[in-house]
Amino acid sequence: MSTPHAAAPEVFDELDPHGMGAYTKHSHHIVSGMTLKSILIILLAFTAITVGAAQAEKFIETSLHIELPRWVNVIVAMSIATVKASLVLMFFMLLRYSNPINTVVFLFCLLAFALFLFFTLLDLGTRGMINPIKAHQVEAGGIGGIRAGWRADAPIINQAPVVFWRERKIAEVGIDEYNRMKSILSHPHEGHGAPAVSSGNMSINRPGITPGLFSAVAPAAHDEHAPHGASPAPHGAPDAPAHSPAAAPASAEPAKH
Amino acid sequence: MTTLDTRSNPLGADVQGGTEPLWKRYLPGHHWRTADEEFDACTLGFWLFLATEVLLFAGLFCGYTIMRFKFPQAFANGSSYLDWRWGTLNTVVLLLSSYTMAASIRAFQMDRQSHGRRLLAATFVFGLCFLLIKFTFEYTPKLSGWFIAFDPALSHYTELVDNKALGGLFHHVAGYGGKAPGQFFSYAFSEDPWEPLWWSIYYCATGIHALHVIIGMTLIAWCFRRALFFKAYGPSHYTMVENTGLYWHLVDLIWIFLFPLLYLIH
Amino acid sequence: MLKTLTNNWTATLAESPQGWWAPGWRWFFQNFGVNENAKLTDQLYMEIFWISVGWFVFLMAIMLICVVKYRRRPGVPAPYSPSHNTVLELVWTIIPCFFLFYIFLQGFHVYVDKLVAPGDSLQMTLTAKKWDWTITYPNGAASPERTLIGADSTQFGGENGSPGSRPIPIFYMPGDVPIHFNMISQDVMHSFWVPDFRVKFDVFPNRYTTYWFQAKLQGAETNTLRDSTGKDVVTAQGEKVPYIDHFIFCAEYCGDQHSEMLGIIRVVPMAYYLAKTEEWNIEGKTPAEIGKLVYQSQGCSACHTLDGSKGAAPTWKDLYMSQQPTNAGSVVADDNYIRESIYTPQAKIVDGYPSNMPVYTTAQIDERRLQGLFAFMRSISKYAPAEAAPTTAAPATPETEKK
Amino acid sequence: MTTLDNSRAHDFGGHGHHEGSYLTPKGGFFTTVWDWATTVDHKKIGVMYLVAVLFMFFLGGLAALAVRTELLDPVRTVMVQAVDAQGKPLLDADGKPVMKTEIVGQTLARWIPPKGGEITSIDYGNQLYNRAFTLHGAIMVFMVIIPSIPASLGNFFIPLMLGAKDVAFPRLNLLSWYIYVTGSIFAVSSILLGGVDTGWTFYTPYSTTTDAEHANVVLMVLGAFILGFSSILTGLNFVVTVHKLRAPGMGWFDMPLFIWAMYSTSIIQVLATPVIGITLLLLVFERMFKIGIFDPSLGGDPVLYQHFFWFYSHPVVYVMILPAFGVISEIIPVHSHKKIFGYRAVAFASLGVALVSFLVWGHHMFASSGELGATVFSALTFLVAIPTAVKVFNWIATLYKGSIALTTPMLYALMFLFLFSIGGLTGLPLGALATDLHLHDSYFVVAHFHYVMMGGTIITFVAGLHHWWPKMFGKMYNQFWANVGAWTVFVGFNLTFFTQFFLGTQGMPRRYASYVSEYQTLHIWSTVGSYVLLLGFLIHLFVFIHSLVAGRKAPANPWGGLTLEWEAESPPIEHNFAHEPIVTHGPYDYETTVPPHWSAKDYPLPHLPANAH
Repeated sequence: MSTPHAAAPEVFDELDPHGMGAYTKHSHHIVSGMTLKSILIILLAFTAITVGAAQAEKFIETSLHIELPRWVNVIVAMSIATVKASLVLMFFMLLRYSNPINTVVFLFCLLAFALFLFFTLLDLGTRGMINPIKAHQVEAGGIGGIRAGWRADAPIINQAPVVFWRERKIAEVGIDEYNRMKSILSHPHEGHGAPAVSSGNMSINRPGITPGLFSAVAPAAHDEHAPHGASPAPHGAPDAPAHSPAAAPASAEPAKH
Repeated sequence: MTTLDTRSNPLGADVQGGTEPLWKRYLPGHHWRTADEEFDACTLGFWLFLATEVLLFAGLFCGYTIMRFKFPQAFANGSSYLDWRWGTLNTVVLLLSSYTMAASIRAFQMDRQSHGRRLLAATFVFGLCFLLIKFTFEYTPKLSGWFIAFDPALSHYTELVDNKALGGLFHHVAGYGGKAPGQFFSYAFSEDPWEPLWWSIYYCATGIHALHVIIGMTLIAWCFRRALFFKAYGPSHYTMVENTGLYWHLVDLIWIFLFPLLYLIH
Repeated sequence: MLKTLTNNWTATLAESPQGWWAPGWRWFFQNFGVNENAKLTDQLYMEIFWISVGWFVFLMAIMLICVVKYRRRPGVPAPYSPSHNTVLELVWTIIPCFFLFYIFLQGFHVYVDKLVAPGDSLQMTLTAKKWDWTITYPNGAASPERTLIGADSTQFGGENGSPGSRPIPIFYMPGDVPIHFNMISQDVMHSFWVPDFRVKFDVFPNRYTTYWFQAKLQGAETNTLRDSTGKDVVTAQGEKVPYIDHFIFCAEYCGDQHSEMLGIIRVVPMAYYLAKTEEWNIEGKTPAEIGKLVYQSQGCSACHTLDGSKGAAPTWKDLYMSQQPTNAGSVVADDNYIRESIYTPQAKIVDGYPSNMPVYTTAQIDERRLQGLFAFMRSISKYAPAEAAPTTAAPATPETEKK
Repeated sequence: MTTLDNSRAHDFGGHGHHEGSYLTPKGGFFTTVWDWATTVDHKKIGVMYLVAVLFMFFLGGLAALAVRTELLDPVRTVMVQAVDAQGKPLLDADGKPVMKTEIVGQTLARWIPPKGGEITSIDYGNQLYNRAFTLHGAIMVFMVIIPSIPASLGNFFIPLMLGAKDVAFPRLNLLSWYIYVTGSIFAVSSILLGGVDTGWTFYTPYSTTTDAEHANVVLMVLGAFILGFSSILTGLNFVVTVHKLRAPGMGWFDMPLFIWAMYSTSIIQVLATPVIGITLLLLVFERMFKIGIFDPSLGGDPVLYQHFFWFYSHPVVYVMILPAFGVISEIIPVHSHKKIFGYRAVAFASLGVALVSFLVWGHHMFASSGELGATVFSALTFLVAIPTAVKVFNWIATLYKGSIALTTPMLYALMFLFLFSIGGLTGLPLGALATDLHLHDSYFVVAHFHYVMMGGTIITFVAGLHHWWPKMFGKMYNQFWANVGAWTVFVGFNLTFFTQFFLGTQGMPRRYASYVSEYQTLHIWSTVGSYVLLLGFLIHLFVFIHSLVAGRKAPANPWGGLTLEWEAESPPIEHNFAHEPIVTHGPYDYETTVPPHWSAKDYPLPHLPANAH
């Protein structure tokens, strides 16, 4: 049903008082080869800079033992990435030369992204304002039913997979061999040292309910407000942040606020 | 994406239309006044599409941010298993491919057909390199413990090599594999209970990105074919190659952010 | 039908506690706010209601007048009128802003009240699981009392009571005292809602949420507690026990029996509450009594019957030490098997039953309660050794070793 | 009025000025079917969307009726005397009668009995109910309301109103229809395989654990994922069409307000839908591989899922309602022959709603979000009320000094104002934190969003269908019976859903298969209302079928509209206009313009005061 018709007569520009076709002339900009090459070199240079910065930070932390704030790494890397992305957008993707509406589209999409991230973080990051207990990830919350591996008939473990596989490996090869393998597998460029695992410190994490939630009927030390002489609330909050396993052993320590 | 290109059957046109390259014979869709307007509309449409792609990845970036916020140690540990040198190499490969893609569009704009085709082919090869590096040196060893023999990382683990396959081309390192997402995780030497989550984010982000690389390469191959057989792109009509380029640059753009977020944290 | 309508809505126009402007009270809320916060919430609701009615009537009146007055007449054109008026448009943009801001502020004000519990609240723990609530009292006891709505409940519905498919837990709470729950879920998300308190908060499996309320007892219209035979319950001092019941609903969709995941908050005087919780305290009980309390309070009774009838899970009558066919072969239901079924229930499933037993942890059912369960099950099984010796654990059989 | 200036406009039809209507068959039956299946004509695609959407509306409506029927009677277990085969009461050893439990209620379980035939537990009936309401929600949201006005009426009328020959990317348009059908097939196949009981929101961790051994949930989620692509492509197409294909002389503020509304809708579709794409993809991964991002047992966060979900699903509420605003902004001026009051305010209110829609998703989560999040979202939520209220005021002001004909579309538009006002005002106690904590996830919410989604969008969809039916199919329909249908729908609707406000404030939670019997009276009224609603829609169905079969031919401009689609023939020719229209008047200049195809005798122009502008 497509039918060739004559090229558009010039008269249309006259009939188009709102300038709909006004920017078509910008569409066919040809970027100079020199520009493209320069941009490529700048991008490669920034890649080197961002890698260098990360190495420098690592050097400062591991060799000079100066603890950098956590955000430094992110801010530096993201700033460089943003510069690189802008260069790609402007010169490779021709936003600099094409119809400005394309830039507007892209900016709106970034705005939507920013709103998404901002409000999600705003909510998930500020849970504990009134009652600090609400801010914590429950140390071992969950619905259970994790299988050891992907097979449908794999046994269900009520443990974090990390712990299950570690225990299993140790049972398989013995603790000495385990530690030997661990020291080899964590080779130098892979950052973290490999603290030897002692066989006594293994069960750190049980999905299900938080340890201490029900069992720890702690002495009535901090509950003098209770209106009657009953023992205090067994609402043992996992005080230790969930992400530091060393600080959160399974044994139900009395919760302290 | 059918609307990105000419409506007429290029093969039929070629048979009937003599030697004129396809781009000279291109006519815009019947509802457009001029080819320029169609080009402009296609570009705008494609930018809208790119916006949706960015927002698709926005979900992953948001998940990444929240999870890293919650479990910084798991992310630091997890990231330390990645070799930043492969990441950097892949970044360089993608940047080079972006350059060749942009240069290829420039060549078609100037009707330098064979030059444009060569650059398109180079882009495709760079994309292939990216995928090969990703799968051979990153995904496969981490998931299964099998290394390719000339992987430089293998030298660290010679003590633990317990199996070889295909005449020594592949080496298996005991205990190295199993760094898989979520429930698939079976690596025995992790230090943080939430490390499977890091691998989930890693594989989702890089996997969906790799999928986009594959889609981009398919588009490039399609452009190459049309350029080779029909000379479909030239100074007055290069919509499809332009939009393929935009798509490819977006893939690069996403990687520019993924690279430091995944490889350079500690 | 009208009878059920009016049964519980005893409020009349004259009794409306909110004053003349809440005439339709009983249509909106089943009963009056049972505490200060509920009253404030209702008041805010009624304010919004009247604001809305005002705007609605105003707009609809204009619309109807226009439709009637300016109906189409053949041959008569619509008279000219300006098609915009900046002042008018600004006015009707700005005036609603004041209303909206007021509503937001009021909503926020009352919301903060719902969030922040008084410092001297009674601390309890609420656990939600499919499809049951458990509240652990400060002394570690949990309520074993349940009722079948419709069967013996005096307050709810009588013969028509429902869902009533299985007994729902009754939680005794002292009146006129602030009570604070830390809430956690064991499986999917739930939402703890007591409509009478006008608050609900979601219960998550991965983080604690909180809930507090103070239910009015003194000066409120109460019922008198009766036992199952219909006789008044009297305390040691010979006093009758006044009480008020409030429904608990689960408000976050959670599966098959979402609509049966109910509970009752029974507000009683403090003295009676203390007596009850002391009665349920496991200290000083025999193992079998402890086991029975655990059976009643941990939700076992939702699926496991004691009389041999088939429930959603194997009956406990004659279960102990019996042979059970499972998906892992036939096993003897000894201590080891029961223990495994409580802590890792998916390991072996008895043939003919779904795999829906929730996971319990050692924190919920500790060793003492577990031994109590063994003793209780032993006491109702014909396969159990007659002397019912309190052994600690049976020797492991090869079958139970196999996983 | 619009001039058709042959000397200046280029040959718009391309060839032959005597082409027939787009409905004219191209040959035999199979040729015609093939022609429709491969068409890139936006009108045919619009009609195909209409058919598909109406079919899904029928399916979703059946599920709704099942839900309402189940709720006639609260499920309860009663103790009855057991009897033997002869009907004599069974006695136990002590001579006491044996009691057994019997389940009463559970209509669905009786219609679709379980394998054994006997209903032994309430679970079976509850499962059926849960599947029915999930089905209803998922179909109505993803397959009916989102594509209803944009994809059918929008596809048909956006190019016509802009004076274009087609949308910007016609083949993409066809592709998005096929994607829609594919997604719907995924969803329907999940129903055939046993249904899904997650609720349309797919909240984790319930949705990742339920029916673990079945693929139903994955199919349904993938269906919604695929439908997202359809939505994105349609939105993208419309944005470009509005930007690039306006007729000569049509500036941004000469566009009909329907176009403005569709433009805002499309922006939301493009910017919000990808997020649900990745969310549903992660959900599928979660179910299939247990990756753990939303799974608390692996450290994930179910509330994160809610944020992901509502970041899309709140804006999509405006994808549903904004097109309705657009349709109402068309119907009210046309049927009262009055220039819309405050054109720019209405246009900008559309964009304002689109913008604010991205800021308020958290109000679906007051019971689950943190204190600060809830407060900020509550404050922002009230912002939505302002542009919406402005629109309602403008519509009512448009009626002032109009010439109002109570045609079926106009009747529906007035009903919309009534219902939408209720829907909007009942949003206030849901936006206020304190009252929302009581009303959240109760029947109040159910009633509120039905007043907005159904009273707003579906009612308007039907209104728009009546408004443009003559243009789409070239046939008039019986106005009397259409009005009867409209009133039936109105009565049935209010009966069904107004009762639910009271259920909600009294404490009836939503998604309950059974309930305490205090609520039964109102539930019965509500169910009766839903049957009346069914009757109303059946009347409309017969009116439309009658119109197609035996309706009299529609004039080109039956209502006297001024927008460009009324210039075209009824039904339009294949290329829409014989000549490219040139816009010389605004879309609502009723004071100064005789509608196309009308004579000045039938349409006397009012006397303009000297200061009129």
